[in-house]
Amino acid sequence: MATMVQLEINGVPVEVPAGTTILNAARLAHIKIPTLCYHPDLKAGASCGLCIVRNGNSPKLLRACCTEVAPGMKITTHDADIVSVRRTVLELILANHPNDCLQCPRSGNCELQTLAADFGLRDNPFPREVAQLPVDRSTPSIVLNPSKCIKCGRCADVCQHMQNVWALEFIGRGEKTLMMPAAGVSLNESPCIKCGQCSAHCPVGAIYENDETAKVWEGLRETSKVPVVQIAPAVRVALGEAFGMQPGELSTGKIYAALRRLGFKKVFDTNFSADVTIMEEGTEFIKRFTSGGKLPLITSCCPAWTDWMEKYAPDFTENFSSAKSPQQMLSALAKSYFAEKENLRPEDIFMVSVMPCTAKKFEISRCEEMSATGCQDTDVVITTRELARMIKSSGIDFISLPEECADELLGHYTGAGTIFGVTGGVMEAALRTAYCLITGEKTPPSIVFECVRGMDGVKEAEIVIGDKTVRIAVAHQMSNVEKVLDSVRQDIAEGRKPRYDFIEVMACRGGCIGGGGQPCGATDEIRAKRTAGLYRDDERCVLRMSHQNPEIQALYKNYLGEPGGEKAEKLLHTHYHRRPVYAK
Amino acid sequence: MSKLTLDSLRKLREEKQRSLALRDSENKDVQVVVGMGTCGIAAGAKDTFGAIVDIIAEKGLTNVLVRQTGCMGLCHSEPTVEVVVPGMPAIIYGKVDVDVARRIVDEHIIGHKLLDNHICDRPAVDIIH
Amino acid sequence: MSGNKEEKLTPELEAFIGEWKSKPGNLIMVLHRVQQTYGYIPREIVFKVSEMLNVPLAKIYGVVTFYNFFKLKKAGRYNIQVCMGTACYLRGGEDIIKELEKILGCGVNCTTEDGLFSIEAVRCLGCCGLAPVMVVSGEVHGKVVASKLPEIIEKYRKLA
Amino acid sequence: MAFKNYILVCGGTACDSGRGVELTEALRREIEAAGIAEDIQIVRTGCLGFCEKGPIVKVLPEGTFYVSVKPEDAQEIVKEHLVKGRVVDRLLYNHKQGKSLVGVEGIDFYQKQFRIVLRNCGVIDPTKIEDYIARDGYKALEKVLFEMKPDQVIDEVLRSGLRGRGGAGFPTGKKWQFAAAQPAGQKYMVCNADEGDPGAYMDRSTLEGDPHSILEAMTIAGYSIGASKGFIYIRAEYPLAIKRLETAIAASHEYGLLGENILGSGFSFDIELRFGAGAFVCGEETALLASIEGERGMPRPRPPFPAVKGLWGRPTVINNVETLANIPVIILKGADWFNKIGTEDSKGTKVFALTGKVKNTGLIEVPMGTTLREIIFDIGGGIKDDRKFKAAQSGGPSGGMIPPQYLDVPIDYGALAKIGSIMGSGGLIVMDETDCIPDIAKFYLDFTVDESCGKCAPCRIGGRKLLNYLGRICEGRGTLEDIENMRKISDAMCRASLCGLGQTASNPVRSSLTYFMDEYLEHINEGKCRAGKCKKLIRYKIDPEKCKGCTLCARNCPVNAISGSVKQPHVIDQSKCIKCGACFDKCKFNAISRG
Repeated sequence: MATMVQLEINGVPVEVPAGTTILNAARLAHIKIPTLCYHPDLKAGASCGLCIVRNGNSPKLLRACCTEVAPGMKITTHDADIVSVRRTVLELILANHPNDCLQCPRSGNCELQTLAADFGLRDNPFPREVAQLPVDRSTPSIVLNPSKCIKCGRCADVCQHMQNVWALEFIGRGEKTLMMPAAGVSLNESPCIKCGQCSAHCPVGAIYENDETAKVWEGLRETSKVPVVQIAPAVRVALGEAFGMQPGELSTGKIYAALRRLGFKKVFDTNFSADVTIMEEGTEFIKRFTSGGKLPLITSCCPAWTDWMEKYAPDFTENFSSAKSPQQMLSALAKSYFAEKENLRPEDIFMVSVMPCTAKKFEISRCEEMSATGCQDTDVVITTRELARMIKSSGIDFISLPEECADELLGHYTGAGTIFGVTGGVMEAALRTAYCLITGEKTPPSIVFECVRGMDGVKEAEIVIGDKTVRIAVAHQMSNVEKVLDSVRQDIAEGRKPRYDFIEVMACRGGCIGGGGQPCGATDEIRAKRTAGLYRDDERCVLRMSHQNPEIQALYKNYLGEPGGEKAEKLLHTHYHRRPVYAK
Repeated sequence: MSKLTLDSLRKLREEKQRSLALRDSENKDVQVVVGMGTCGIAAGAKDTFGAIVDIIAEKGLTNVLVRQTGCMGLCHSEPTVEVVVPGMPAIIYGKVDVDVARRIVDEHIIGHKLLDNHICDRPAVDIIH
Repeated sequence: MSGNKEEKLTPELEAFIGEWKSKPGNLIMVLHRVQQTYGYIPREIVFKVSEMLNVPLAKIYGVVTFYNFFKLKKAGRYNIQVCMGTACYLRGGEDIIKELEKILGCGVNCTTEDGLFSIEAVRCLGCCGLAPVMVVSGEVHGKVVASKLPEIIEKYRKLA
Repeated sequence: MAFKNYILVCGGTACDSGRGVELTEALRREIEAAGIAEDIQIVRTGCLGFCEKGPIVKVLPEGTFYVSVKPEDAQEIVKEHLVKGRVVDRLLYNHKQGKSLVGVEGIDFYQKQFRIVLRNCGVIDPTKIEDYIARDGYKALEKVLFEMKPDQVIDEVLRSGLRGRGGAGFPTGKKWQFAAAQPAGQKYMVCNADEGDPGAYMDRSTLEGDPHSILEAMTIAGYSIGASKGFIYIRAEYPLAIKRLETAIAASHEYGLLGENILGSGFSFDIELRFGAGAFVCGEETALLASIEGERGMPRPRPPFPAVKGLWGRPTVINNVETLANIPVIILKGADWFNKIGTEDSKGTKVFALTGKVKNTGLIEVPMGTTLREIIFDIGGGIKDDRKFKAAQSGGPSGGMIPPQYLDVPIDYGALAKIGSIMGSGGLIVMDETDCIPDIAKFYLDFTVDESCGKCAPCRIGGRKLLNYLGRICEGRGTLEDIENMRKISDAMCRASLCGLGQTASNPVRSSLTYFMDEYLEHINEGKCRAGKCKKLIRYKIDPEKCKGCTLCARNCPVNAISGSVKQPHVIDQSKCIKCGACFDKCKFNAISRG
């Protein structure tokens, strides 16, 4: 039991566990102290200077974000004096900010804009000086606009400590400080894995997804092509947030409907190809597991993770599942299987995918195998945030849309497919199918594998399947991955059998539901709601194991043949290679 | 040098104090101390130090010890040199260039006369002893 | 990028890094040694240091660009540091810089075309009694007067 | 053979003008008349300070100090003092004045300085450990290791009343107490030698002149708090100090005064050097720790304080050089001896780097409670070229400008805070009437803007804005509204910045707005810079009455802004004038005015 600390906030007695910050203690007491740099995912950086509060009559003000409560504190969070200092600080920040909210991708959910509105800032007494700095558009995934940066440091903290990537750092000092890659390289030449967590954490519009909605509109206008779209699992529990729905509220049917109203001829679901992934990856695992192939097998659905691995852990290249990600599988199948059915050439299809992820924008051209159908399999990737904007700009009343169904052939999914969007989901889906395939039983003793669920950074378990034990690890948020890899490296170095047979990795905290392309401002609270949404989707499904999906069965029977077979190999598998951390 | 024990440290201190009090280390009863902090050196203390050593050698004076010390605090008068001759008050000279250094040897050390216009006041009384 | 020739890791530097490798907080000490060796912090050496110390490159650049002492560009053969401490400022340090810029035809933190001189404005050199002060490649010039600068520069030009 | 007595006559310019030459002649006449010319040498000296009380005469070897000596007094000095050996009381410096705050006997009555920290500077050879040992070096360590328990040492330091000399003035003993109270384990003792104030070099001189005192003090501190490891964080810009420290550390190792089992006491302590790399903010404790850890020197939130969670998360005490240099003396002479020096609020002495427009620039050490007037006029010899004193800045860029009306305030932590400045590390910069207050404030802001780590919005942006406002004012483009905005920003920076740098960066602005508002208003309302510093506001004018038409100014004008024919008054074309001042300097007839 944590010891409790008694204090007063604005005259109201409050009791909180020792170690709580003043900021969080105030939140518990329903008092909101304004902040601009603080984010619950991160260590308080204490850079904005807005969360100042007073303790007793002390003339020195405290930073609420990083000061822990002490017994007997008498905290004042707001008075004329404090508010006026905050106002000046805010005015100073705005005096150096472009303030071009109308053109800014973050307009409407910008934390600085919100504060300026809350404080009712009308005119700024201080002269404006906005640095004119070049925008980095080098990556296909994210755009870095340093002129808008307020130097809160969230992005660097995320990049270094949450994601262990070290692409972004404070470069320079004082007013010349910039958040950027080292050694004068562009973001694309840096170790950046395009996970987009920086963009999801940026309080303003300094780092944002590379907006490709214009490309989508253009494709939709192109009458010679059939516009086809897929949506990833995690999109359905987050898109609604942009329209005032609760995080985690399922809006799958509405999204299908909206996509059709935007002009897509076929609406497919990445959940379907998630089921395909289980067939391919599951088969691969069973093969390696039962016939002594290279173990542990490591999942490769996450393009940010595979990018990281190729740069930082190339010694694991052979451990990777060669199965493509669900996005790439669906696009390849759309431009082959579906195209054949419809008598189309692959290039006749305009394939768009809606992803919770910015790295997916990079994945579609990461190597030749992403053009398995002879042309680039996925034409454009837009993130959840971009789709929300497209829907809004079309005047579609999302909330009152009817629930529609996905199109057949590549649209039906099982519960196993939908949980791909959360950490542990790929593993759980694989275990369900693997259990049945290995034991020949109809269902596992429990369809739910509780051991792979939850927000622990690394989850380990031993699963008994028949007379065998499968040792697994599930890691999410890149900073948790290296220790898993290190323990395997250690086993190998010491001549032991690696301690895991199967490892799942997702780059983002909580998995894709917390992806870098999801609505900004995700916290663990929001992640938990989105996660719960996907598990509800799973429970709702009659079929909860990938191999039970009738469309999958048809796919293999009518088109692919065996999982891992020749055709599947060509369309659904890829390879990984060592890449330099810095492409100088 | 082996590591000191408490006793050997005390003995060393006493010895050194005695020789300092006699102003007589290595049988040299005249001492010339040159301030060699960064500001002294910047103002030319190294040249001054070198000149003093040369002039003393040139004059064949064997009883003079030339040594360095840190900043005496008289930055406006760098380089500074302290001259201690038995029977005369210890004197700090300021702005000692090579010429003044020669005059110090000739007039003060050999002639036992103080130099005009270069004497600085000692900054403070010594609190040790 | 900076037009410098590719610098090679010297055996002495390699040994130094080896010696410091396991000490916590070694990065800044290693960077000091790098700068001491090359006169600046060469890009290719930073990549080596990153590898040898197993410190992310970004972190090293964050540190290098934070501290004024570290230079990413090679300075001139004679680096002229003009003290801009308070005493020197009050006694005309700024005029010295302006005059130098005029004489050398290059600005602060730049190197002359012939690579001979570079000008740097530095914080207090601790010789306030001699203000204004400038240091040319380690040699201190105190009580500098603008009119004497051409003479001083000429002296170094002849040395070259 | 040597003379019996030496009469030193101050030869500073002030004393010369105070009839010093005449006095020397008079003394010479009297000595010859008394027939003692063989025994006495009269010597002219450099400025001895005390210019207001000049001419000064000092009689050696006893060191009698006579002030305001007139030629008429020569006879009495010779007949009474030199012949009969009786001191002339009426000419002695009145030692009752201003001494009430200094309770230590034995300070020569006229000498304002009292050297505890600088006791060995300029006395010992800093490269010789034996020199240090001879002057009671390592005696305090001896006492601590063999006669005192750690808490007794801390108690002694607490009772001494010693406060940190680096800036904020936190009681040193308390810092040690906090760290000592942490559970045993790895702890660190850090010496802050990252002296970054422009115009301050006390620590450099101490390290160069007496490195062992710092090593001894750190070892004592280590023993008290239970640390076995010390770091000296020193500016890389101080190569000589680094070299002397390295020499000193090596010698201490050789003698077993550092390392395992010091002097056989069972206590082990070691010291390593870590170099700064040119970041003023690293003088701030938490930034300094970040830098030692090899990170960007960005301040971290406090609490937790370093004494609880410091270097690599371990309890760490950080003391600056000057603070530490006091420690061995406190241990040897006792807290009671020490706490009699200084004022109620501040004990001991303070070292200042006295620079700027003062005659005798230098490193001085005075008891707390000494007034600025004593420092500037008695020790410093007054203002250079006998100009008028305008202000003094203590505490470097974090301090405030002290106006003439506070020259007689006894300097200590509290008194300085009350008048809007801080003690800071000890830079003391004197400004005269040719210095422009907004220009100086601009200089300091320029420094802090450049040295801000950039993390904190109020400091990063606020500093820049202040600097821009000051720039506008110095160019004559300022408005009264600017002043209001500067006040607002200063307040926000001071209240909302995370670290000491940001919190104090606006002090030069705040204090100058308080004391020198008239100068700001002159710049804004009249477009005038009375100091003649702000080039854009200067106008050179030729007085047609005085101008002889010698054409010298016209010939020297680099932009041909001056016209006129020979023997006719010349005129300056203001639109062409670049305010270089060449004409002003060249005119032999004082016909050109600047204003």
